[in-house]
Amino acid sequence: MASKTLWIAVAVVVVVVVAAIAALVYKPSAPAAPTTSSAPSASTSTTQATPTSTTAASVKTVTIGALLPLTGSLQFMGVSGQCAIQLAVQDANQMFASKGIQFQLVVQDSACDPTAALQKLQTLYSQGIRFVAGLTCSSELSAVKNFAEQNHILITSISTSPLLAVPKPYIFRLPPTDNAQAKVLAALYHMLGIKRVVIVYRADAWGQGLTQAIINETKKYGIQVVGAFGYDPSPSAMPAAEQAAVQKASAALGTPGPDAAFEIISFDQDGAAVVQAAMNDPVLSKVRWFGTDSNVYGTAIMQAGGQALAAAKFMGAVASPNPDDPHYLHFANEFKKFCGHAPTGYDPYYYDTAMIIMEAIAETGSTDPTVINSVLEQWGKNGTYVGATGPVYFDQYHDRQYASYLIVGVVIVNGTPTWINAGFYNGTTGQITVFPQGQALFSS
Amino acid sequence: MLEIKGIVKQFGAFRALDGVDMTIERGKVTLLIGPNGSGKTTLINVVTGVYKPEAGRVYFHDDGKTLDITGWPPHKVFAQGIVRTFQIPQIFQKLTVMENLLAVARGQAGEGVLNAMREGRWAKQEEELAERAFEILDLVGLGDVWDRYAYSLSAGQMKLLELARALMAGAKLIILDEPIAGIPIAQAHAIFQTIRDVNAKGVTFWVVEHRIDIAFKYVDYVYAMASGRVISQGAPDAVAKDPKVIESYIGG
Amino acid sequence: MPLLKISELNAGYGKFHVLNGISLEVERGEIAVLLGPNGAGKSTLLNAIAGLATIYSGSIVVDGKDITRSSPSEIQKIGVGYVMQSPNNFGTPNIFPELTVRENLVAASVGVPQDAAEKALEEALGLFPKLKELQNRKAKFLSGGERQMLAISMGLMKRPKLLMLDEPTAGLAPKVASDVFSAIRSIRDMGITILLVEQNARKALEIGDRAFVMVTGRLRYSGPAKELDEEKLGRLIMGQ
Amino acid sequence: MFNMYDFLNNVVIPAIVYSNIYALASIGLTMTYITTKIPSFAHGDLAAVGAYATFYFLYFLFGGIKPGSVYLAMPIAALAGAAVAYLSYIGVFKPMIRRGASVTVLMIASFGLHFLIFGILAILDSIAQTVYGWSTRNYSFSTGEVQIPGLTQSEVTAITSSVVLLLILAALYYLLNRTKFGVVMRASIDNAPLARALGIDVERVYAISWLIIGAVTGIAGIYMGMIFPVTEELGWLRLPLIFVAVIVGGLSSIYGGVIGGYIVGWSMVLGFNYILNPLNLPPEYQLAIPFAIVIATLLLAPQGIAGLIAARRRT
Amino acid sequence: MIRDVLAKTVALVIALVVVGALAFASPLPKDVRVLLQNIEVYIAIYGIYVISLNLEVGYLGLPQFGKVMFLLIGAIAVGGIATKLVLLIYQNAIFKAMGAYPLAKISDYCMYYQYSVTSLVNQMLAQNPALGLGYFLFGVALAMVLSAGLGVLFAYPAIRLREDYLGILLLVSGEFLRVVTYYATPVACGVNGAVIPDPFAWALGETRTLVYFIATSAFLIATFLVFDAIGNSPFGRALRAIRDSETAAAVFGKDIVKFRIRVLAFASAFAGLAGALLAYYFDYTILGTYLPIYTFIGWTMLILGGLGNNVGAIVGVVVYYIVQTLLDIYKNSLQAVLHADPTYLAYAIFGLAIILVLMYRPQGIVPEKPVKTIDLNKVRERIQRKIK
Repeated sequence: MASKTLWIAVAVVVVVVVAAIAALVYKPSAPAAPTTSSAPSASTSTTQATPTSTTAASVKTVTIGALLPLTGSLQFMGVSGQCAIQLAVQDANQMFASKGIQFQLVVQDSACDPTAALQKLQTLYSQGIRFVAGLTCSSELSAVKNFAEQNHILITSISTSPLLAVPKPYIFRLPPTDNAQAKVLAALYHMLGIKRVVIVYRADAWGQGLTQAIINETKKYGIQVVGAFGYDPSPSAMPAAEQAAVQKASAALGTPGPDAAFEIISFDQDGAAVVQAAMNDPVLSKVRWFGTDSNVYGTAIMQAGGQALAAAKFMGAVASPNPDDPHYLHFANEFKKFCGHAPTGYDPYYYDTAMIIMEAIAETGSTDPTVINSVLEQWGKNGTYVGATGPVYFDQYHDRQYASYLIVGVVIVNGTPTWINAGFYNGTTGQITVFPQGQALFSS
Repeated sequence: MLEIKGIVKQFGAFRALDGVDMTIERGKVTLLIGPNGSGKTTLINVVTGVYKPEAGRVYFHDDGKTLDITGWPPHKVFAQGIVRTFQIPQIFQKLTVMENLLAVARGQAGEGVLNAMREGRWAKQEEELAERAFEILDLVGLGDVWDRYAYSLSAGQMKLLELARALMAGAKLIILDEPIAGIPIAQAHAIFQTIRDVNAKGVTFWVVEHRIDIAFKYVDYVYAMASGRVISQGAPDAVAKDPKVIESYIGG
Repeated sequence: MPLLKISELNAGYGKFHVLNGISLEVERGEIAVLLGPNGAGKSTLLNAIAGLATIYSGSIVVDGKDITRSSPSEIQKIGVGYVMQSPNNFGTPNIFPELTVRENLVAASVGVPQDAAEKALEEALGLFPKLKELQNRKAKFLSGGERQMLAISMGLMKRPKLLMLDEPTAGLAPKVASDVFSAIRSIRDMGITILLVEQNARKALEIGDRAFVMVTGRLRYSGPAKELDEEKLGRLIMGQ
Repeated sequence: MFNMYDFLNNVVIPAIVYSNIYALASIGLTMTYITTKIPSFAHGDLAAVGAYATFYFLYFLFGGIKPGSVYLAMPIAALAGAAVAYLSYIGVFKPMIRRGASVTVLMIASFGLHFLIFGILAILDSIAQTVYGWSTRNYSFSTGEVQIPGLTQSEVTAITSSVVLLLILAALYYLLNRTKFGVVMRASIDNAPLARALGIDVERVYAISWLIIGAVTGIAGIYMGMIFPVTEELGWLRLPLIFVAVIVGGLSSIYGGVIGGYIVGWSMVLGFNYILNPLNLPPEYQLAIPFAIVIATLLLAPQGIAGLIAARRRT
Repeated sequence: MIRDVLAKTVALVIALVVVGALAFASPLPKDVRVLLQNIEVYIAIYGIYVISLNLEVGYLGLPQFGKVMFLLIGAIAVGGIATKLVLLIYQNAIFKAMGAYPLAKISDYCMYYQYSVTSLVNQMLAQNPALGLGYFLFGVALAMVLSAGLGVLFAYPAIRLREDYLGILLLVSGEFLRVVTYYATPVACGVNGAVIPDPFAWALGETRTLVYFIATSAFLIATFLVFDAIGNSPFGRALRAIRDSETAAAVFGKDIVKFRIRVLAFASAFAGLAGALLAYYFDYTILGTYLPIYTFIGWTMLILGGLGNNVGAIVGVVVYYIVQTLLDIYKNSLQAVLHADPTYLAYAIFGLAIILVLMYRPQGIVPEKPVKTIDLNKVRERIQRKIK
């Protein structure tokens, strides 16, 4: 009868559930299984250090997690970020080998989907992982916020949305919020005597937030944002949206002039489309252009219109230490070797999301997220940690502050348009210093 | 019981039915024969409301009343107790034999979505229906396979199931379209025997069948059609000898 | 040795058992006509020979080769051409409506070497001059008679030894039908054996050398066409 | 004021490029449908396969993407797409069809196939990245486009993609109408029972048509990669719009699909420029335009463009 | 038979109590328990979703490829409407604390104040559990009503279109709705996503998960009871008859449109319920993520478990989550086999699993069974006795 088959079904389910729980409880990584034999290549996702001279018995293995958008609309950030985080783990294993700590990395794909992100975080948690680096989308961060706080999981993120500038225990954001970047850009406009700005932005949470922040910050200098036009960043749409936004921006600006500027709030790929649309525009091609931390140093944008960028004296700000900072140089160098391409956009931040956790663990010897949380708060006050993105200060919301920015621009070097470091914004003083090679960009 | 008067049905230039008159007597088994393309299936479609005729009327006599059912939509024709079967059996494959019957019973209280959750509203009716269904299944000889899935039946059993289903739906007049096409001879006889058994209980039959050698043994009255017209009618023996009928089969 | 020899054939479609112990022989170079009322299993017999029906038991031998379990394309290679009824029991016509006349013939010549196919094509078009005129017209725009002629030509493309025709004159005007019958005769004169299923028994018997009558899946008559008079045929068909 | 230059640049060129891409992609999906009746959710992945094959080939050969080089790789993209399409038919769809799987079940199977192809591509990527140090994601084929002095890259792409689309259509026309195989293939589509009765191996014909489907879609992948960043999801992310093109085209004729592609491309660009912009609606709604068109098509004329044309011919 | 349905429901309750006890009160390590707790809530929510899909797909044979649409409606009902209602109720208190009315300038609220406002609202809701419950039930009811309304709309095209066309119409309609609502900021804060006040703000930490587990389980049990009772009734039988042969069902006087309307209204309402529960549980929603993939995930669960029976639907959800979680946890060991990123290997394995199940066990883990209305064997025996 039916009830018989029903009970069989129930029994099967119970057995499966029990088996699954048993599988969960049994953790292969628990007693530091000596798995150092495999993984000769560094860029697989469980990156392990090559065994050092320390005896295997005294080595303590700490597994940290990374939650990255490896599929979906922000895949391009996630894949590059994964590499940066793997590099960080490799570096940490070299740096802290003497302390008897070895780091392992487990990567999960969040697909920039809040639901998936929370599920994967819970999976990581069940594996005993209490430190998770690299959360990318602000929507993911929103979804995991409560879970992290309740279960004491320390998360480092590269989200910059001003929406999350709220108390959020156990979550630290490595890049400054868009408010900080907006401050730099406003100061830069002011310094160059700009009075009218028109903005074309990527219509996602990041682009909208940064645009709003620029509008607020420029008010303080009496600079007017005459218009802000979004385009759809969704990869299923068509880049013609960028052209249309540029068109509208051109109309809003009306006439060119030395007091006018064009601000491009984009990533690299979509920025290229904006540049292509703007370089032939009769109005926009005659004013100064500005970018953001996520399109300067971009390869696609340079390819699309390097000459035009140079002609428009394109400049953008990247939160960064002094360009001669050995940390950054070291990182950039290593990254290129390790990942096969130069770091762009958020790569150094991704690196730091992992490195700051590992350094805190190595320095304190503690793997208690509560301890690390207070250590990071302490370090954030003093700027103790200095990473690929310079000294890290956190404000009361665990967001990066007092950040110094590098002003990056495009000039023609030997006939080819090239990215150069044109100046430096000191986050503490709010002053802009112009480097000698950047003089041309700052002249009128 | 059913009176067909001067039905004309035209498809473009092609006149499929050209003034057909026919009477299906209550309580009898009437056979309709004719070569391919003579208009038999078209006629059934006109009667059951699938097609509207260009001319002519269809009358249904029941309970002492006469209804002009010409051009009625299929579900209204069905509601009068006229049930047809199809050449290709349209049974509910993944339902059991019993379910096939229960599913077609009329006026089920449990088919409302809110009533469905309240078993009290329909359990008694369901029980009555099941009893009737078992009786019907026993009548047509499917009593032993009542809990089998319909797709596992043999071709002959499927035909019987269609018949049983028509009975379950409360049919007074059952129109069978080729009930023994593709059925082995022994089973074919059994099916016609069943038709007679059911007929003995008062159900009128109107059968379209090609295999006249078998069918003639079981029917009361025969109509023969050719080219959209009735060419002969009468008792089976008479029709079988009618040269016009033979001509229609031989002459093409 | 007869060209076609069928012994004790039981066949049908899956669950639907149609043919009951059919045995018959067709000699080379003759026109054999297969008669019987609708539903007697005539088309099923042709489908069984062509490899399109399910054979439960018995055997079919063509030109000395047993083709009982062969695939349709193997059977065609052995030399059996088949012009289906239209619409056939799959509900499709016996030509490709969306293809031109010429393309229909090309499609029917699959597996034939290029030069032989071209020759056969010219021959077929020669047999029906009307088709030659219409060779670039889509088949769906042809008249009923033209469609039947096309279907017959398609059956000839592989130069069969045995050509089976299923009701080639169904639905045709008498004048057109007699054109088809004379075409069938000239095909026989080309040396091709013909197995013809016809509704129009009278005409068929006129051109046929041998006749078979099937009723309800059984063979009721087998013999020279001349000896089958209409009265006898009528009785057979009416099941008496 | 009407500005010819703007109109050309902002409307005509992009509309042509998108239309060509969606037209190229919908040829394959229409063929999938008319041969084996599967609205395949794995169709977009064939484009991704083509794009990746191109990438690997060019990197093996030149270590990078040189101007004009994608045309060298086009046969490789076609070959790779064809191989994957063939395998998916032989390995998955054919056995399932033989067992009488319904359209819905085949659609779910094609969804599983999407995951499988997508996963394998990503794994290959990850291997290529590890072993050769290639950056295998988010590159663009636009650098591989030929350079014509005096023309912008979009203009060149508009021209080349039109030429390729026309060449493919011409080749398909030739194949289908002028070769024996084409006749056999159309015959199998038109009347499969008769084709079987005439000794045509219909299954083999379908298998070969899957080869063609894969080849054309693989080439479509190259053009997609010129406009959209190449990832394993290159085709998957555009699949809804490809479906729109195919449905609007009527699911029954290759040329209908091409017209559908043109309707999708132009409706997005025109709708964007002349509906959304003037009304100040969010630009993101451009995706909603083709969706609205297909919903209207399905509700009002389910047979699509091809159906309308056929209806007119009939009357 | 209702007794049968009740027996199954009791089994479900027992199973839920057992796994609930395992997750909330057992000596398992805390991290495993936390994972189990959350998975159980997901299973309960997706159980509702897949059971409702089963009525459409398994019983009626409707190619419902737009299912995610109703999760979206649930999210809008909660994150877009119910949330604003709470903001309206507390607007004076919010104004006192923050100096702004949140609904006055919705774009600013969405971009800057959502978290601050919501934490304030949560504090107040924690003081007023009754209001929280009312707000919860309001959101759930609203989601069900809106979804049912939308579902009914699709009953009409469903008659005119062939299976494949209808499937694609539903799929595209879902995408259309997603795009339109996502980019309209006032609906649910657009690209920023909507932060949702917690109706059970008084419960903290594990207690909160427990409350949600109990709430979602209760809904799952109710859903199962309702759908299985419907399924094992003349109504369910009529649906299957329509699925098997629409022609014959119509001939026998079944009003197919009426049945479709009822099924779509009913199933959509419960899918909307699942969407609302999901939104409340996450206390955050972003409409852009309601992609067709969630429809396919529902289908995958259903086909794994077995079409046409509700036990199979639940089993499918359970198996899906178990496989997915185990793959997530153990994929790193797979890496040893293949020197590549294991994340993607998990996708490939999953795709392969779907294909293999469809090819070799198309009926799923728990195959379909005949509808049980009354005990037919008893009737049979009675009749045979009568004959004797």
